[in-house]
Amino acid sequence: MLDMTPKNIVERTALRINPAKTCQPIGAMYAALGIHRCLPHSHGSQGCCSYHRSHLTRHYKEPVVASTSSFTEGAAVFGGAPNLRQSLKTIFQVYDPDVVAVHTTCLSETIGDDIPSMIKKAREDDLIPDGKWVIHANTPSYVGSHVTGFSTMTKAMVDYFADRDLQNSRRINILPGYVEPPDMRELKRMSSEMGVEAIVFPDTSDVLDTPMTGQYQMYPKGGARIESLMAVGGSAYTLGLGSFASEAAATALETKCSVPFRMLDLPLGVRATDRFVQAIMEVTENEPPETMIFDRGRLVDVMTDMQHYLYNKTVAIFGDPDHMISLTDFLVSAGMKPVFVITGTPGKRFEQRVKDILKGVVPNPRVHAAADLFYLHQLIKNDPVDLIIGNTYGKYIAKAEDIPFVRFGFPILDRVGHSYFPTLGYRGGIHLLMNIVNTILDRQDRDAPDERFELVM
Amino acid sequence: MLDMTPKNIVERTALRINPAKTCQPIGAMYAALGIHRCLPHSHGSQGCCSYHRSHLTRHYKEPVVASTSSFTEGAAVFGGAPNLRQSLKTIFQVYDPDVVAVHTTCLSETIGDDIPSMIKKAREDDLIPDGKWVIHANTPSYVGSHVTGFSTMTKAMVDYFADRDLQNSRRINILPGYVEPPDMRELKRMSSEMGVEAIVFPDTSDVLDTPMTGQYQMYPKGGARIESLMAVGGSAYTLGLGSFASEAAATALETKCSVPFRMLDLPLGVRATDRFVQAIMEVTENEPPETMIFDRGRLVDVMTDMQHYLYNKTVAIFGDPDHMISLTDFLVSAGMKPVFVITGTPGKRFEQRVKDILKGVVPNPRVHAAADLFYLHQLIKNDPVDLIIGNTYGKYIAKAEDIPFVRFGFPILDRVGHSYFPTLGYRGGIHLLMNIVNTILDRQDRDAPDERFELVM
Amino acid sequence: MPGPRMSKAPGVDPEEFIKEVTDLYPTKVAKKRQKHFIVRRPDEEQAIEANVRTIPGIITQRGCCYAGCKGVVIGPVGDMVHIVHGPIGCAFYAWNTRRNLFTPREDGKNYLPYCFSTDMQDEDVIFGGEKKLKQAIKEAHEIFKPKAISVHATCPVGLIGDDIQSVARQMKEELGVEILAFNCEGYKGVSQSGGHHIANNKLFDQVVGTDDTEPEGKFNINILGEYNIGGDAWEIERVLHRCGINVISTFSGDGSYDEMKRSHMADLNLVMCHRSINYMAEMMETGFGIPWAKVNFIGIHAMAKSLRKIARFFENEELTVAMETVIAEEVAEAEAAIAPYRERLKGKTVMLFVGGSRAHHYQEVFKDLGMQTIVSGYEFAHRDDYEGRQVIPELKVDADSRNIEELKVQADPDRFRARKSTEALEKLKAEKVIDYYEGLIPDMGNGTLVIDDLSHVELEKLIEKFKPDMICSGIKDKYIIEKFGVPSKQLHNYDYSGPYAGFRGAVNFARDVDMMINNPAWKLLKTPWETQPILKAKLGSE
Amino acid sequence: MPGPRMSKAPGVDPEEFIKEVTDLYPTKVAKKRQKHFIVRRPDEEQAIEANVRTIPGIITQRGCCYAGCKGVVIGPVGDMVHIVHGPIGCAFYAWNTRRNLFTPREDGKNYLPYCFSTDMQDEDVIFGGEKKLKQAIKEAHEIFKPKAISVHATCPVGLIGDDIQSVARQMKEELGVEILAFNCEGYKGVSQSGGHHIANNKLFDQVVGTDDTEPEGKFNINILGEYNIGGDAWEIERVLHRCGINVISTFSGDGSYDEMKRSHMADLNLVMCHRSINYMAEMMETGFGIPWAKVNFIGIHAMAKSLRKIARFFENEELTVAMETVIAEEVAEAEAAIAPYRERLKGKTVMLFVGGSRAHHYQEVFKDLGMQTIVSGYEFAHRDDYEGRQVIPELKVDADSRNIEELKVQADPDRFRARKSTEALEKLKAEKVIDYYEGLIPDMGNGTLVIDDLSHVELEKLIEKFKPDMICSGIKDKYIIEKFGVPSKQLHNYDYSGPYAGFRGAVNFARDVDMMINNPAWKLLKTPWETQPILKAKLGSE
Repeated sequence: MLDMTPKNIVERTALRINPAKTCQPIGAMYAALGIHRCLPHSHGSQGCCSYHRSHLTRHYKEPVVASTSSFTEGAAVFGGAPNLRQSLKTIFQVYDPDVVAVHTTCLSETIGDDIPSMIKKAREDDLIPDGKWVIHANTPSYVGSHVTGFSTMTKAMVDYFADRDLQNSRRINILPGYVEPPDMRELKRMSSEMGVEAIVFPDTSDVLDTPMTGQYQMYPKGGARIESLMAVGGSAYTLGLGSFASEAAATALETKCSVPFRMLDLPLGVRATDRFVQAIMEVTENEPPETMIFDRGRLVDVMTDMQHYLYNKTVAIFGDPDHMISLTDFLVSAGMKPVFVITGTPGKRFEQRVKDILKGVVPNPRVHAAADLFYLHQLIKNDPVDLIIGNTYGKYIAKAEDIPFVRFGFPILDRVGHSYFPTLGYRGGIHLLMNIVNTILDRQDRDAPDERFELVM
Repeated sequence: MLDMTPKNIVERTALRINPAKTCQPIGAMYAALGIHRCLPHSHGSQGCCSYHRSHLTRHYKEPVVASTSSFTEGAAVFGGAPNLRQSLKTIFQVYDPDVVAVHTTCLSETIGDDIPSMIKKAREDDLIPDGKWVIHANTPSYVGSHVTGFSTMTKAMVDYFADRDLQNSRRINILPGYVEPPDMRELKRMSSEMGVEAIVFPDTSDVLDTPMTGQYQMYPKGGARIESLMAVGGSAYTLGLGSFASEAAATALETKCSVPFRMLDLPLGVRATDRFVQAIMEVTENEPPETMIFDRGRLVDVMTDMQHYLYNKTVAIFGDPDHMISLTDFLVSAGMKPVFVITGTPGKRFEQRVKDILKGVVPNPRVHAAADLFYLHQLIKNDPVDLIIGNTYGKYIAKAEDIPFVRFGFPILDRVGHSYFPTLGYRGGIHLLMNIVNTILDRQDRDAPDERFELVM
Repeated sequence: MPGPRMSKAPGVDPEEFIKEVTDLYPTKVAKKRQKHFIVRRPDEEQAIEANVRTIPGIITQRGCCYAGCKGVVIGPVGDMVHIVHGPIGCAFYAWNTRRNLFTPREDGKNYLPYCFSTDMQDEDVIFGGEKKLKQAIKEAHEIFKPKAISVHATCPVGLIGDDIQSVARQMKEELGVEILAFNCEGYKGVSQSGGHHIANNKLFDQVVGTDDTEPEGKFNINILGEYNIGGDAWEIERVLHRCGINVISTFSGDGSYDEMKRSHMADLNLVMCHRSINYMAEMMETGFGIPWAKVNFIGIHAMAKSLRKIARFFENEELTVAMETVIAEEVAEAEAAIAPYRERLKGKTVMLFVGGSRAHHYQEVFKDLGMQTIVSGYEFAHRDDYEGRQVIPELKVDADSRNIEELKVQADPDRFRARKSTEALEKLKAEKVIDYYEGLIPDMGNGTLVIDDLSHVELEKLIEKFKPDMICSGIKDKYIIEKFGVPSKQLHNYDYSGPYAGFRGAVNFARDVDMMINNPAWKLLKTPWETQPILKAKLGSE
Repeated sequence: MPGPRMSKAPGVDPEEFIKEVTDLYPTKVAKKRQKHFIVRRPDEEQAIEANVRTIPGIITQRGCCYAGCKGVVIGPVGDMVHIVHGPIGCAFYAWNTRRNLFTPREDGKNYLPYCFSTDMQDEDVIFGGEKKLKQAIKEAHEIFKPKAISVHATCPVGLIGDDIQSVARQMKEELGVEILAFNCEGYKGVSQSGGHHIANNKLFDQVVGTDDTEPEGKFNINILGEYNIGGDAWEIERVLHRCGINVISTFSGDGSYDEMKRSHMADLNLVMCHRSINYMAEMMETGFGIPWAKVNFIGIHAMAKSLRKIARFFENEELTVAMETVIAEEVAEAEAAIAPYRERLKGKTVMLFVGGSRAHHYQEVFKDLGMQTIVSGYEFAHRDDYEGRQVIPELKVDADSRNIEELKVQADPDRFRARKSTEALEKLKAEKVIDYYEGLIPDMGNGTLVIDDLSHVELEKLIEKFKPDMICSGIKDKYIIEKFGVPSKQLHNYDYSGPYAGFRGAVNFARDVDMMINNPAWKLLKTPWETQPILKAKLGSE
């Protein structure tokens, strides 16, 4: 497996090999699916839309519907305005969404299509029915990553919907970051249990984890409602979870509607979840309910019960930057040593943040933004680790080097669970830690000589 | 591993090898822990109590506190009454429980100790403080299994507490069977979501899954309250889940308080959970909430999404009879073939029930009550299966025969998760199915030659 | 008169259905879409609109030119480094997602599990990406030392004016390895189809005919348009080898650059995926004198028929006898194996919406199973794939096809060799053994539907109206279809199963179809209380 | 005067603590329990109550006679089939739970992962279980063909009058294999301790001295009371072999029936677990003339000291030199390895409540780590384990000890062989090299506590008052202790780690203790809002 990968690391400045990121539009499409009755629309060639739908479908094993401006060479040369106009006309008549969320692609960005003007013109020309919305995000594929695209489309929700007049000082906004449907559900459950009215947006729960009932619904039950997206402009404040995915929207909301915000790490692991809970406590001015304290204590209990299997284990982790920051902290708090921390998304502050967490824990960690899995594999070839945590693509490295592997992040194309069980919050922490511990135990069992095969672990 | 096990099957009438059950008292101890502020008490030699506490502790990685009559030879010869009296005196002064739940052992049963008389005498002699309870169950180790012990102690709760005068026609009782704390919690959540007041007893949630907070509590928050155990006598009716674990208590309650009952399979898998939900719908006369229908649909979705990995896979399963009945049905509904179904607990009706489910699905299934893992291993040696599902002891067979293995049942001594994630109900079904599917996929990945190592599965 | 199995949806008139579904569109769109539907009437010559633009906003199955070039044709060649020049996404999505399997040859080279990209950044778009591309090629060369490198342009590349052909030439000179540059920007053409053509052109131009090593076999062939999804090519080769046939090269499943270089030494080209590869077959015939035969290895009887075509071509007694022996053995074995499945599947209906040839090929294996194809259509085919190659001369060059170069091929002065006498070739043509493909439509039953470039809403309506037992399509449709309670087989990637080609593949396919249609989980879609009244408590044991 | 480290709980007077904690009991109970506590005063001779009944109702760590016999001493012998005669539970709980590791010998026999029981049913209790036991032995013989079988009685067996000794004799005759029957009913004695004695008696009576094969080594020993938990015996043997010492047999970790049969050929018995095995050492000395030396292989310096004891015994120049070389090397290596751990652990306090010898042995390795034992006690020890063997003559036989047989051993007429001259032996005794054990108490520091048969409530109070950094106990206590936020090391099974004996074991132990005490997860017990006030929203980035 991956037999062509040499141990010797050659510096590269141009060739990306086995990326740990993908392009903006898929993130924008995912975010847009978090609006109720929204059809994401890809303004570019057909291939982009097809690829994004396919990859999201593989990850969720769920319908992922989106439309495209179907650029041909003519559009590439003369501009995509006619394509967008034709698209809107067709879409509203045939698919009847409440919102069309347009994102651009490298093609439409390169030719400089001006989407806001096109939308304005379409509105004037009655291509957009009354009461329907067309929003947009500029998501050039050659900037940032899928996380950036998510961030930009989330910001677009603020730009288009937020209304400062809908004041409610007991309501808060939660920007969940680029996380899974069950994570968004869990954030809603937690804030509701703590007695706070929270608008979580985007919200892909009940959109990308729909039931099998024999009834297909093009627009499932879930997604943030337009009323909610408008109301975010009048909330008391915004909790932005994960700066890479959520800071743009939080800032935009402050600028547009003067809603103050606070950026937090993704609430993954005990300490980051504590800070999330504390931030909500500041609104409620109450302790969280006992059930939540118990969930927390159960997570800590697993950490202490299974400490022997975690302590000092070296881990290579890769994934999206907001996840990697909190995951690093979680692993450190459980006694593990994340020695390699990689994200494909660019961002120097990522490196600084992770190195700060690892200070005094891992002597010389390799922490890299804008890196790739080929590099990670070479690092591992030179210094093998006890565990790899990352998306499905990590399994090639894991197989090549015979290292235990836990799937976490986007995309997971080859296992089930990520659509249903959160990894955020205290409960999510138990689920993730269960996977980590059981993976380590599986390996111990696999490698144990008969006389050291343990009944109790 | 298990190299001494021959392929050739010799009929045995006396020698039990590698049992698929254990003795009654541990089940009685576990059930007693499902009463709030209850101290289980083992009336016999010290070893019984020590062994049961140890094994429950290994399974839950939690404190399991119980006392013993500490029989010595004198007590074995002259009877254990003085030991029980001394015990009650010490216990109430030092450990101050609200209930002492006495179960017998093979020793006290063999010598014929009459516990009710002893309790009566102790009460008369003021060894039992006012407002405190001593209940008992006869649990000779040489009858039935740990499931029987659980059943008997659950029945004791009815015998001692149930009060027919506490009438409430909108309230029902749920006898959860010998299931895990998260299962009991899930049954409470489901019935509460459906808008029915249900008393679940026994209830070990928040007893054997307590948080780590730095504060030890000898009697944790959970467990069925005495008020509730009294109130069961006036409920509209009783749902008994799993006849091996729950029918005795259901029958006793009908006899004692005229509470009608209905026996259901353990709600594990879609169909058995449907029947549980339907049974509650008969009380509420309402549809279950949409969230529950969605949970159901998500479970079915995983079953259809991953059908390729499940269909026609042969499975060997072993465990407690109520679990095996529902599990067989669940696996069959997912397209799998449970070819060997084994329980250590005796019971001919178990064999009939499982064979009925397998009719038309598996041509010649081996279904055995009062069987053991040595026999199961020999069956597998003769006809290898694609998967084994059972408690931790199954891993020796799985390792010996190199067969994928999913842990399910009691005890699980070597992995985490069973204390926190239910396997009952629709959500529990997703968790269990996730484990099954991912285990199968892990094996496919392990065995795949490089060129057939799949990215998407 | 509705077809035999359309009766499953009684009262549904296919013509009316077309009207009903196209009425959902804006008027102009409806008019266009109507041309992509036909109700099959065997006594008529029927034409269908195909290979034209998808109307913007319509939710389509189609992808782009890059997907057809890198994703389909070039990507499977395992002993080359394929660099995608552009932003990261295009490379990422085509990374290991297509299941075109590959076994490394003696040199051990296998770049298939790798994803190479120039990961273009905004500064590259602004200042041009040629420098980065050159550097990327250098780095690939330094680290991997491949014998050949391909470069694939994505959307922005053409627009910003990067001359990847010139870069390829320079770097070939500098590094001394072959570099193939494909101008397959995503917006070219109307679907993946343009990319196939671009890929064919370059392979023919720069690879085929560059190594004249004599093949070892007696009967030497190439297989064209076989991508070894799930190991199809291996099963096909297994059978061919049993018959005594030597496969020089496969385009491009389990494909090897070295083998393609000597593919012009074959005596016959077998064409599987007509759509993606017929260019190559044509060009190799013109350039080197290799006739081609359309084959279909999907289905027990289709496989047997295709083998007999080969025997017919070679007209060799020994080969014919060997082939008949193999056919007799393998057909008997496969039929016995599928018999129990057929028992459970016969009479079931299926719809096929796949690619550019599979919607035709798979009808044969469904026939083996006693199942009926009631609706069928392609995602990116041309009219000749529907109606047969005789329509090719009629096909108009429009604005979207004009930009895909049509190579002017002439007989290679040194390498052209007529494989048969002119008379023999004419006879084979007359017998439709070579240079012939009749298309999908003739095989469709009376009253069935043929639909080109099926859209999302059409799919929904088809399911609602015709309630098929199974639909074969791709990943984007799969879970939509299944949410309706209808099993959906992915025929692009076989639901991660396979092989499905050849005799044993047909058995795999039968097993998998049975698995899907007869899975008991489908019975659970409805809650029992949707179908039964709530009973008042019956007390006692279950 | 409180001891040096008790100061961690300032103001806690150990004497007062004893009063406070025993005051929780009913008066009579309190009076009894007080005798099980002592506050160590090095200048006093101190006696402790031990090996008496646990008061019913007290939550104790103790198990039963069966656990001591089958669970501890006999179970680890891997090449025998051990049948538990009784209801299923006793066999079930002792199945693979003790981590007494075993490697099969040349014959490949390994019955350790198996659990054998007669699974007694009510009819067996009513009508007697002898028939079933006989049949079970027959079945075991038929299926497994072991060279020896053991039978262990559980509680009901004695009560219903099954004569397992007679069954054993009959079946031995019938099948021609050795059958050892142990009357170790659970209610016998006051703890596991009775079971050890019963096991020792039978092994001595029926196994030891039945094979006179000459040992191969020059310096031949047995290790007694070493159960190979986590591989301890293997690490000890590794070091002994390096020194040139041959281990004939270990009782009973990694134990072999064949090897035990020739154990009387040794020159010296090393005694690890004094409590469980001192009977055997005594009987082998009387019967065969083998002196015994108490050793402690737990801890770097304890290990070195124990090795030197062996050298002293053999009085052989070559051996002494070899041993000193090994000691020098291994001590240096181990000390270097534990240095970083010691740095983080020194000054930490620990409490030990384990078995019958480990609460003493492990104090040595804690000393290596700079840690202090502030409270210590045994679960089932006798006074000699606390106070030293000189108290044995004073020990009273009470109702509970009377039923454990005391074998009358005499010198074996054929096999007794004095290993040294009487003078030499006397000298070694005088030097306390052989036949000597001083017990736990002398090693306890001033003001520390010694507690016998610790109860649950006493454990709770100890933690609350003295707030130790770690407590070593068993599985039943582990999670109780940890819920207090105090790490708890299981010293029965080593938390599934090990080996902990020998030089390398000490390094493993240091690593594991460091892992537990310094695990960052302990810092998470309190929520931040328990310790910090809720802040009003600070806005901006983290």
